[in-house]
Amino acid sequence: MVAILYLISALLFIFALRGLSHPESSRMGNIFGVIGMIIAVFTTLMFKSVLSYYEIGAAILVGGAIGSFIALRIEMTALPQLVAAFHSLVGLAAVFVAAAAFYDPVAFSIGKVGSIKTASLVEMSIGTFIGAITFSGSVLAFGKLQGTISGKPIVFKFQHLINALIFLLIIFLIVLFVINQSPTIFWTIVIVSILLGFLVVIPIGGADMPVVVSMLNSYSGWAACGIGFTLSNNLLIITGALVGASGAILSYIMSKGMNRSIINVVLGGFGGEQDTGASKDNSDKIVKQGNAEDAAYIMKNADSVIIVPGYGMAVAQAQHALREMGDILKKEGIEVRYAIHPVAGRMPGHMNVLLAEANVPYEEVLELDEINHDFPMTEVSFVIGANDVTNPAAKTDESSPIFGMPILDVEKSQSVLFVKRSMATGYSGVDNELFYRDNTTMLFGDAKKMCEDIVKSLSA
Amino acid sequence: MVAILYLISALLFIFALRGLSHPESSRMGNIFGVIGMIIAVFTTLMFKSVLSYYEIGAAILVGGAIGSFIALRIEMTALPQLVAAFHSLVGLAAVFVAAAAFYDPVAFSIGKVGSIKTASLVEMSIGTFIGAITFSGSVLAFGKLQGTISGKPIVFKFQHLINALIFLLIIFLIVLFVINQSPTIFWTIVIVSILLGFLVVIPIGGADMPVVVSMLNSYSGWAACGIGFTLSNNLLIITGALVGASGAILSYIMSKGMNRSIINVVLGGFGGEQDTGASKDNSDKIVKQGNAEDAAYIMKNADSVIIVPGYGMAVAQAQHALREMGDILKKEGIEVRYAIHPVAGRMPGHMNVLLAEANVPYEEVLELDEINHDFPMTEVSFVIGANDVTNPAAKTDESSPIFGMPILDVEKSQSVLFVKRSMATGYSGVDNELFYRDNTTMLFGDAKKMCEDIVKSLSA
Amino acid sequence: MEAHSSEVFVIGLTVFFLACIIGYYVVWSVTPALHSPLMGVTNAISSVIIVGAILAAGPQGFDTSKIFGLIGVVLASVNIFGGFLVTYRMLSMFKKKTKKTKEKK
Amino acid sequence: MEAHSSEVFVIGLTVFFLACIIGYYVVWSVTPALHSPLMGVTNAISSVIIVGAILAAGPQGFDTSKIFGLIGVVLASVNIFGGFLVTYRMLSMFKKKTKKTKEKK
Ligand SMILES: NC(=O)c1ccc[n+]([C@@H]2O[C@H](COP(=O)([O-])OP(=O)(O)OC[C@H]3O[C@@H](n4cnc5c(N)ncnc54)[C@H](OP(=O)(O)O)[C@@H]3O)[C@@H](O)[C@H]2O)c1
Ligand SMILES: NC(=O)c1ccc[n+]([C@@H]2O[C@H](COP(=O)([O-])OP(=O)(O)OC[C@H]3O[C@@H](n4cnc5c(N)ncnc54)[C@H](OP(=O)(O)O)[C@@H]3O)[C@@H](O)[C@H]2O)c1
Repeated sequence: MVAILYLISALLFIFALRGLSHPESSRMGNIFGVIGMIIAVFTTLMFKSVLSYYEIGAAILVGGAIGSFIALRIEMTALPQLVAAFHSLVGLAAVFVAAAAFYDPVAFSIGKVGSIKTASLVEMSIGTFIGAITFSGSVLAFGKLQGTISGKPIVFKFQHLINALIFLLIIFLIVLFVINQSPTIFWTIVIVSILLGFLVVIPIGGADMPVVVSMLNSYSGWAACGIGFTLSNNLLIITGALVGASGAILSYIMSKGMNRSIINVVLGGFGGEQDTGASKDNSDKIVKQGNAEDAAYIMKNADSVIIVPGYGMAVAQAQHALREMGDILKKEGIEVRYAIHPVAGRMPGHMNVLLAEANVPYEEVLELDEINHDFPMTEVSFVIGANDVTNPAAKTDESSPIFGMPILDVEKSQSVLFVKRSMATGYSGVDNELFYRDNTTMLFGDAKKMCEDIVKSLSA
Repeated sequence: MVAILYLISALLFIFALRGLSHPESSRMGNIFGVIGMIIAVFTTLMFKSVLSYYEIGAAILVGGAIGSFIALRIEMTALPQLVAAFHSLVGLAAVFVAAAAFYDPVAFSIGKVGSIKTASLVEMSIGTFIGAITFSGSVLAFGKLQGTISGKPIVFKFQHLINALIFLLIIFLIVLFVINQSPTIFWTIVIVSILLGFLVVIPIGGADMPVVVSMLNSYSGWAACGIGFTLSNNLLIITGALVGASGAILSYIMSKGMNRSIINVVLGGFGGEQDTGASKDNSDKIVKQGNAEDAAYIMKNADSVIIVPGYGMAVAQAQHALREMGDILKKEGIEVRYAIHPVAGRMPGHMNVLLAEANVPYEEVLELDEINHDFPMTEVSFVIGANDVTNPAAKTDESSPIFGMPILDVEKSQSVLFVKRSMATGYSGVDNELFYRDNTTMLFGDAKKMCEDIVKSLSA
Repeated sequence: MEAHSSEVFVIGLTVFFLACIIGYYVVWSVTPALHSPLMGVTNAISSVIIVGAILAAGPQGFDTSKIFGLIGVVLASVNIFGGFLVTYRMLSMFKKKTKKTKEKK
Repeated sequence: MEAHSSEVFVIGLTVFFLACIIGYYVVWSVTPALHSPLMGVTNAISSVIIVGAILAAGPQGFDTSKIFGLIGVVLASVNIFGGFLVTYRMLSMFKKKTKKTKEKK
């Protein structure tokens, strides 16, 4: 019976992910997920050994209240931080579950205190290790994304060597732990793993954090599988595999979108090349500048406009003003569409959520492959707070760190408008030669302010 | 160990199907399938209870020789028959396995003679039932496809009622069998099921046989799952589910392509409406006729030609002559492509295999969605042995039996050439008004002969 | 065929491999526009580890392991509620065009 | 958690559902051009029922069930060899353009 309920719950989780294949079915999918979780929790509560309903109920209420409060208050622009923060909690929870199993192995039927099955010990300590790393790594990622900690990669000598040594130390501790089952060693593993988590993430630049978070997510999925094996619990195995696959695929998509190898990501230590390639001297080149009225004029007289949002739009929270601008243009009979690069913004799907928040219908929001061939037939590309994802150096300059990354071909449209605050480079630190092209007009200013000004000019 | 080997074999089967997502990877996929099967067989041979290697080896050799001989000699145009024939053998094999399990339950650890576990008895008899139906149904399907038996649907009164009664009889027999485990009843089930298989398929038209074969294929997959449950054999469960899903999806694709409901298919008894809708009197309408020289002239002066092959091309074995014609046109600088309707021919993917056999590169062979929007920009559509799949009645005439079926929009090209032997209707029995259009030229004659003649004219 | 310790492991392995293959297909079938909600959902479901925490928190009394279990339940609950709710918020933002439902492909 | 009879059934059920989901995804990912080879391959692999036939044909001696088993082996082998070979023949016909490999999308 228990097994059947767990199976149903696992299938519901699969359908929850499956629902995300289309916005229409996604809400239903989320409901499936919730039902699956409810079934899983209640099934476990029905175990004979589970008696303290009040304490557990209270714990769920407390946790649920905190979680709900955070989820309902958070700004959509702060999603990357949120995911990282939640994520650290999963890691910590895994550590506590492992610790609990260690202190009361009978409740998990894996042996008795002091004589726990070897397989379970190995599993438990690996779970603890991954959980602890996930915890500290995610906390640091959260700090960097939130801006509490500087996003700059902190690099020091022998970094990788030190990490490798710590890793060997942890393996040694695990072996020791499996042999003598000492609580001291257990907690030493926890502390050293937390340290390693910090050290692994600290050299990585703030903007790379989403990849890190996703990788850690994947690891924690595999850890859940491990726990599932120990408990012979298929629900944990299946869910763990789903989460593991999801994290791995998202990391893969991100690294492909940034033209980084996945190995590069797994090894860590990236995001340090922030300043390479930016050194080409462009100070003597001429840049055509414009203001909101110019932009309004150019777009008003066009037939079709493609809007390319990027990280800067998220930072400036410009999505609502942008949508308003788009609406006015549409009312004038101009075709307005949005082009989303796979790694625009700072996490996968980030731009889509922001535009959806601003009530842009999702049919107008297109992915790179869907819209890239339409740029040559488009009059105006309105690039707002995006930079790297439009940089043609990715196609032409073999020495550029972004060479090979797919880009949105805005340069093929008749004219390009760039909204940003300065001539500064984007995340990759690579100068964008598009700024100096004849058909480019730079609109310097904050993304939100600029959109509002354009709206004013259009309405005037 | 056994379980791991079976697991590997199951995974290899999954990869075998996965490989078919692209022609490039498909050959590797087939090899995976072969390896998986070898592992499965050798793993089973290693069972302690399996001792008679010589006999089994001999049986495999005999069967293998027959299978190889048939597979190597068969014409590609006879594929539908071949699948049906092979299919009947799977059904028969299932019956024999079930019978063997019944006579020697110890070898399968499902109990002793006379006191077999109830669950196993139920499973066994259901397996027998499905196996026997698959056997006789496929034999009849083979006969109809091969032409040994008339393809005409044979309809008589109370058909469905009789089938339903026989079905109830079988259920009754199964209950009896589970209770008294008598061999007589076992064989009665076999014989009655064979009868039912014939009766279910006999009212179905010859051209619908592929759907029937595919449905039976699906059923037999589920039956294999059932046997897998009895033997706690995950390999059988997984493989059965794969085969079941494949058969069901292919039937679904076929019925959707023919605009039939899947219920209609499951219930059987379709394909009887052969003559409906054909009665509109068109004898006074004018038809523009042409010959090979006209066709050669028209195509030579075009920029682009789309070839639409259908069942008639397969019957006439015209694929080689057709490809030769295409090659000459390509040499003249004309763009030549092939458009394949999902149910062109008599089984899914039939046309693709025939064109591949004639060395047409698969990049030139396009599916309906890929090419349908290109017809308006195409000068000549060369329809050869196809009829229903081009009939615009599917879009306009709500009373037509094919209304709602997706069709290839050949009528949107500048001119249409139709190669067929007469004004006869196609499989659905519906008249094709395209024949009477101004931009249509009918080329009466056998498909192969016509292609050869056109080749001669082109070369002259 | 009785389930011995190694048999149990192979069954786990079977389920694991099948689930990985499903994960591969299901995640690739997620439309890129919904990758952020995907992160939210996986976050929530990965907290199914709460099952372990509840087992630990289950027995009566108040020993160390029970406290650890309860902390685990709290942490996992934050994630479960937070993850599903934030996903719900994101998803409810994705809207179709309201008027003139032009179908674009 | 020991594997009782009902546990074994649930495990089978788990594997079954997962396999169905995989079947769904894998078969839909088959390109329509290769639907005929798909029929060939499924024909071949559905003959994995040979496993049962071998078990029946295994014991020494010559009783009824052994003969049935051997017949099963013969029939399944026809399918296995025939199915894989005919699929091989079909697949080896699918060729890319030989010269000027223009990539069409
Ligand atoms: N999406 C992901 O999953 C993900 C994950 C990791 C890394 N990344 C990386 O992130 C980058 C994303 O590319 P992107 O084109 O979206 O961003 P980007 O290349 O980082 O450029 C953002 C631009 O926005 C401008 N900006 C910042 N704040 C602004 C404000 N308030 N108002 C107006 N403009 C503002 C900045 O220029 P000014 O300073 O001149 O204003 C900057 O050049 C890629 O390099 C990608 O590899 C993405
Ligand atoms: N593919 C599948 O999986 C599948 C399965 C079941 C049913 N079907 C059905 O089969 C039909 C397939 O459509 P289709 O357009 O390919 O075929 P069709 O509509 O059956 O038409 C075939 C045409 O070929 C002509 N023909 C026959 N032999 C010929 C020869 N030797 N030389 C030249 N022409 C010849 C016939 O006309 P003449 O007699 O005038 O020559 C006939 O009109 C659909 O209705 C579909 O629903 C397909």
